[in-house]
Amino acid sequence: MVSLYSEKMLNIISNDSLEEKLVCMFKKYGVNGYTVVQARGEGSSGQVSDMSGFDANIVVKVILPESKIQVILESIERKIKKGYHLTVYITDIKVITPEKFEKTAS
Amino acid sequence: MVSLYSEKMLNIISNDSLEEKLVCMFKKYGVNGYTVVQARGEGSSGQVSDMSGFDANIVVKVILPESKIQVILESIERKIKKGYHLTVYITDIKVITPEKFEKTAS
Amino acid sequence: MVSLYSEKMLNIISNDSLEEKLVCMFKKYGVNGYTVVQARGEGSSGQVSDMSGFDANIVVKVILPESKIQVILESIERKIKKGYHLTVYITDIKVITPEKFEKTAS
Amino acid sequence: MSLSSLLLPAVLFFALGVIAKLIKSDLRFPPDLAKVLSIYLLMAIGLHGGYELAKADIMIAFQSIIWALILGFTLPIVGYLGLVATRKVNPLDAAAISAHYGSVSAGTFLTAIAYLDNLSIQYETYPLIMLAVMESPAIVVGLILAAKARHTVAARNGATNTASKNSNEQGDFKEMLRDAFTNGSVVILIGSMIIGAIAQPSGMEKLKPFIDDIFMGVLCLFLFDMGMVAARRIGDFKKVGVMLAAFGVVMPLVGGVIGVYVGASMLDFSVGGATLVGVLGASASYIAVPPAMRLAIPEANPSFYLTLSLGITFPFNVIVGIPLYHSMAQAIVA
Amino acid sequence: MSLSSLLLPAVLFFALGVIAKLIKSDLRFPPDLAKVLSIYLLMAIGLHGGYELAKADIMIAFQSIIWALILGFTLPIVGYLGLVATRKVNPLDAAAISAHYGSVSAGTFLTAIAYLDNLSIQYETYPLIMLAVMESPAIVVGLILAAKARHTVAARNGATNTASKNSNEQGDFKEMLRDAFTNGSVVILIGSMIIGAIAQPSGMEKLKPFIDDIFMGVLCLFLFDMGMVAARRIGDFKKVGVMLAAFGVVMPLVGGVIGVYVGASMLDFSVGGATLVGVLGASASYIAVPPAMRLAIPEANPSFYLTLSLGITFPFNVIVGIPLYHSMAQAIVA
Amino acid sequence: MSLSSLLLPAVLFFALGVIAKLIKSDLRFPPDLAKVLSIYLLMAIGLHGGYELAKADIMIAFQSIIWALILGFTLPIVGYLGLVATRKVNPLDAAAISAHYGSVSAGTFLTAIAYLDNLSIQYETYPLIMLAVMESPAIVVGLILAAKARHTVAARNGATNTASKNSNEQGDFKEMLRDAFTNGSVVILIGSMIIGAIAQPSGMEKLKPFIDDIFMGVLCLFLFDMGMVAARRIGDFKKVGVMLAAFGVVMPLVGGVIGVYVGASMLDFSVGGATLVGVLGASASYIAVPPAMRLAIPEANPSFYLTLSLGITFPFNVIVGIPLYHSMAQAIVA
Ligand SMILES: Nc1ncnc2c1ncn2[C@@H]1O[C@H](COP(=O)(O)O)[C@@H](O)[C@H]1O
Ligand SMILES: Nc1ncnc2c1ncn2[C@@H]1O[C@H](COP(=O)(O)O)[C@@H](O)[C@H]1O
Ligand SMILES: Nc1ncnc2c1ncn2[C@@H]1O[C@H](COP(=O)(O)O)[C@@H](O)[C@H]1O
Ligand code: NA
Ligand code: NA
Ligand code: NA
Repeated sequence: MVSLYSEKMLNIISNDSLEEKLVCMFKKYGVNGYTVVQARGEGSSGQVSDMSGFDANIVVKVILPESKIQVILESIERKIKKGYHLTVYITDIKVITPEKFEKTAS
Repeated sequence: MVSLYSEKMLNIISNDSLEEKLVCMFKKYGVNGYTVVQARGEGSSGQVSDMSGFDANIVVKVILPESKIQVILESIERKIKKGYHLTVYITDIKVITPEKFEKTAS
Repeated sequence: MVSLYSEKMLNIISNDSLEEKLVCMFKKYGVNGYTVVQARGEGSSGQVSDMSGFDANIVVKVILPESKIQVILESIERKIKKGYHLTVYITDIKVITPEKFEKTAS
Repeated sequence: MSLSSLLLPAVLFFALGVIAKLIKSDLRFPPDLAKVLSIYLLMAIGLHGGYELAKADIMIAFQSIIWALILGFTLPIVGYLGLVATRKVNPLDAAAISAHYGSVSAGTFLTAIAYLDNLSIQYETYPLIMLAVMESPAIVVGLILAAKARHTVAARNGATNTASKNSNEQGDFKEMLRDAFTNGSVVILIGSMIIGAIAQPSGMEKLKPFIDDIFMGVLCLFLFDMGMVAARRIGDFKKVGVMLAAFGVVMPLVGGVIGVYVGASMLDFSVGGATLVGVLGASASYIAVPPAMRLAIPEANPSFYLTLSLGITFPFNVIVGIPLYHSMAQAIVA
Repeated sequence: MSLSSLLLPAVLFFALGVIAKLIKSDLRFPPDLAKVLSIYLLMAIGLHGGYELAKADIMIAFQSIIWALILGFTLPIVGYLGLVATRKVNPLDAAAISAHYGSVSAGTFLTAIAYLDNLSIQYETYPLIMLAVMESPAIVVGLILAAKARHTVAARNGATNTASKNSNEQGDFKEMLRDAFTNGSVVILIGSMIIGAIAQPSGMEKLKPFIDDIFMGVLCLFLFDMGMVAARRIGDFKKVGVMLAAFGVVMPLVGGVIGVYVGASMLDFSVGGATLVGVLGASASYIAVPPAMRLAIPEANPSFYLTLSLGITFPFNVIVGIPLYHSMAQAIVA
Repeated sequence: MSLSSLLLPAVLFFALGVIAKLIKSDLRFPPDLAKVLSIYLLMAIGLHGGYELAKADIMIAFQSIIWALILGFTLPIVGYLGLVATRKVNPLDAAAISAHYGSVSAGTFLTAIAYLDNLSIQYETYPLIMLAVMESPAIVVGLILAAKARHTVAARNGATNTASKNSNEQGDFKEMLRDAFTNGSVVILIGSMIIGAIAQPSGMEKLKPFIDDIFMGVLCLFLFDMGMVAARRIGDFKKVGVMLAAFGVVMPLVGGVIGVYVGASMLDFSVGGATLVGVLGASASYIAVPPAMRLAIPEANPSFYLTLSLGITFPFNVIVGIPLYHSMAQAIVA
């Protein structure tokens, strides 16, 4: 019987020009794992292709302990207020290796 | 303290030849934001590569208010009954900018 | 009114060199549908690009009935203990065609 | 029909691709490469052909187009009747499959050109227009056959919700018609032919190294990739059954004979030209038609038509068919 | 300004791309292709130019760089004032849009080279250095204009959280400056120019087929792709409004006139060289500047600047502008 | 060993890639480009080599293969013993790392060929067969070393679940053996060599522009990309520690000396040929072996072997190693 532990997954859809900025933010808050997927899409700021180097979206996925969500969300909210187009959503997930996501900053 | 609001995320896995049709459907129901990710996969209709222009799958992700889910699901169900291969799933999500997803058709 | 049924979605983030192994495992346990998305990322084993043929990550997504989760998780846990780098998470989802995911091995 | 034709680099690379998958090599080409190569190939062959066609006889060009349309409309019906007669597939699958055989495979056509070039056999440029013309009509025939099949099925089942479906189908049908004729491959091919015909010769001269010199190498790379794609489908051979698999070999022979006959007798082409028309008749689309069928006949099983066109007919034509149609053309023209 | 310039294959392929989207063809190029082609084009033109520049007059090269900087810093300010005067966009949008017009479009520049080559018109190599130099300064001016605009807006709104923002902006600003000058296109172009200048001639000789012979074909393929990208934006024409759309045509004319004047009178270039400087002045960036603006002026609406630079100015320059700037150059030089 | 060898365009582009990352440029090549380029390079070199080898001496070819196998099996063991002696890594990491050094880097090999071509130095074609042969054995040795290492570790830890593991390992081992010998690079290389050997000369002639003329340009683009990839790893230098980093420089020197010796004395090759065998000995795989090790020795840390092979040994060989092995070859042959 494999035990399951609750964590949160933070997802950010954004233009790929913001990738470096987002990764920096994660590291600042001690989150060292993330996954990025290339995407295209449409939203209030128009259509975004997935042409690399021209105009592409990304989906950034980060598994986080509940305790870190708020501080990162605050940072994201500040960015959105500055005008950055970030589509953010959080899902409840279960993981089998909680220690992987709960360790503090390296 | 950033507030979180409940929304739904509708995910549709399909062959990329149906992308235009799906986007049309969203717009018809007043949903103007969506994200598309390229994928490969396997299912009842065989293996699908991710070769662009030959045979590729996509995952379409749409954040929606609960109120719009049913009408879109009905449209999807009609398509599935016609024979279209759509793998559909819905997840509960939390967002920080609910107004972004609740506005009515433009 | 389209009915919704509860299923689980198993997500595995891994290096793409393990794709074949993972698909084999699914088939062994009678799961014949899955979707794979190309990704890049960072974690305890360093940065992974999304350069095909060099060093790329994948996200494998499988919709499963609750009943099959445990046996597959055990198999995954064994792999992790052997040293494989697998980032695994499970989400609760709702589907409209449960029969698609509940059939037994073909 | 000398065996030496099999020693064409293009054919050998196709075989290498097949072998790579049969020995379960982990070799994988990036998913976008085949598309890029096929864009290049269509563009190059289109420019080249357009340049030649600018000097062509408008009457023969017109006749070629008419015959291309006839082939495109007739072959799927032949295929459909054959498939329904086997009683191994339902009518909707039969419609979807046969649409593929009315259309054409540019990869096979280009291999045939490499084959003829290698034997220094001359050929007319008109088959190139036919290649462009034949991409679309088969899709339309497929739609019509499917509509008919659906009515048959609905009549059998008591026809409950036919009405509501029909109104919807009207709009869909129109849209699919437009899709059939604005298909990407058609746009590249016809567009490049027009550019080749109207562009200034000095401009065309500068394109020569790109469209002529490296052409054969790119074709090899493309066929290498397609060999792997085809081989992935060969494994599904068992799923489709012996009867269907046999159709994947018999149908190109039928189409090839008809094509060679049209080329040689109706259009009065040389051996080379007749061979190419034979290849047009024999080959089955695996780029334009499958997505069109996914959209238009969603009830049909993609495994069937992909396995047949890509896993059986394509390798058959590249390795066995081309030299065969060439022999036929020699026999008829002589 | 003969119409025959429109019959350049490169221009025709651009038009084909536009038409493909207008007739709603499902033609789609793989998302990474344009990037690969533009890497190749920058590398080829850089190597070629570097090789020539090794023999260049250092004084003129230096003057060219100075004038490139002047153009790069001045044009966005001209554009900004013009845009603000129309009262159709807020100052931040105006800053973001005008930054695009101080920078350049390599695609347009290369089309101009194809145009001149086709007419066998000689041109100096210095405009190539200017192309490399002009990528960055406009981004910096955009940042400064945006900072100014933000202060104006903040002052109007009562300036609540300006302080906290400012400290942050300091760091960001520095980082963006670095980004502006280490921009990918700049690195490829300048890097290749240096390599072209210092590499051994025997080594360069072996590169000739790659960088020279197939160049024109690759340019055609690139413009084909970009035609489709541009056409997708042409539809947004209505969203931006007539006034803004007009700016997308007037601004390149203004930039073109200034550029031609600088090229012909300040730098004493030939007709060909002056035409190229005109194109540098007229063209708007759609590769380097948009992501920089997304980062630096997130408040601005990307639809505006993408539609203008990609959907209006780029097609305008490729089809109408280049022959026009050529005529201007002829008029001034003569 | 003249400095001028550093002025090869190929080497300069590698350096440009490294510099682009060091100055933190946002330059990024599409993720599939390197793969496409490496497919092309292997195909081109294979065809070229196969064509030559058709005329080769079967005896020397056979000896080359034997020596390639010997090198492939011996070098990892040398590396393993060296690494274990440093006591800086655990045995499983040592096994994974050393497997990379028994295998080869086609990118380094091709740079060496560009280097020799530039100096107009003749070389035998046999090293090309050795390149193909040496891809696989090192993977096998890595597996064996790892199995040994696991037993040692298990013995130390009291060996709890060795039994269950073993049964599983049997199947895995077989599968990995198959993987090692059907590796994608091997298939392209050997396949192209066979095609080059058996294809009709007239067909091969048509491939020349593709496989010969643009080869050097493609190599430059590939090394540009790989320079960036390598530079991303150079930063991890600190993570692996000085001792390991030193291994990344010493091991290629050891392998290079052995390789040159084998080439010059055992196989009686010319200076050019011996240099190439030296490069085979010195270079470490970064394409075939890393994924094989991820699968076969999951316990090993990929940061270690990727940083060493890609971030240290690859740049070392391209910039310093090749001229060095050339000097050694001159010394020994003379
Ligand atoms: N409702 C939505 N559902 C899914 N993705 C969305 C949605 N709205 C926006 N997006 C994504 O977020 C990106 C930026 O959106 P926006 O900020 O609205 O321009 C779009 O390009 C889409 O990829
Ligand atoms: N159980 C599943 N889990 C995840 N994805 C699936 C599953 N079944 C099907 N799919 C995806 O849906 C596509 C179409 O499936 P199907 O309709 O079964 O042919 C496949 O190619 C997969 O990408
Ligand atoms: N916290 C995380 N959130 C999202 N993805 C992660 C996380 N940690 C690791 N990953 C992904 O899993 C891959 C392997 O991680 P690791 O096993 O930690 O090296 C990484 O390359 C990431 O793509
Ligand atoms: Na046909
Ligand atoms: Na400009
Ligand atoms: Na080695």
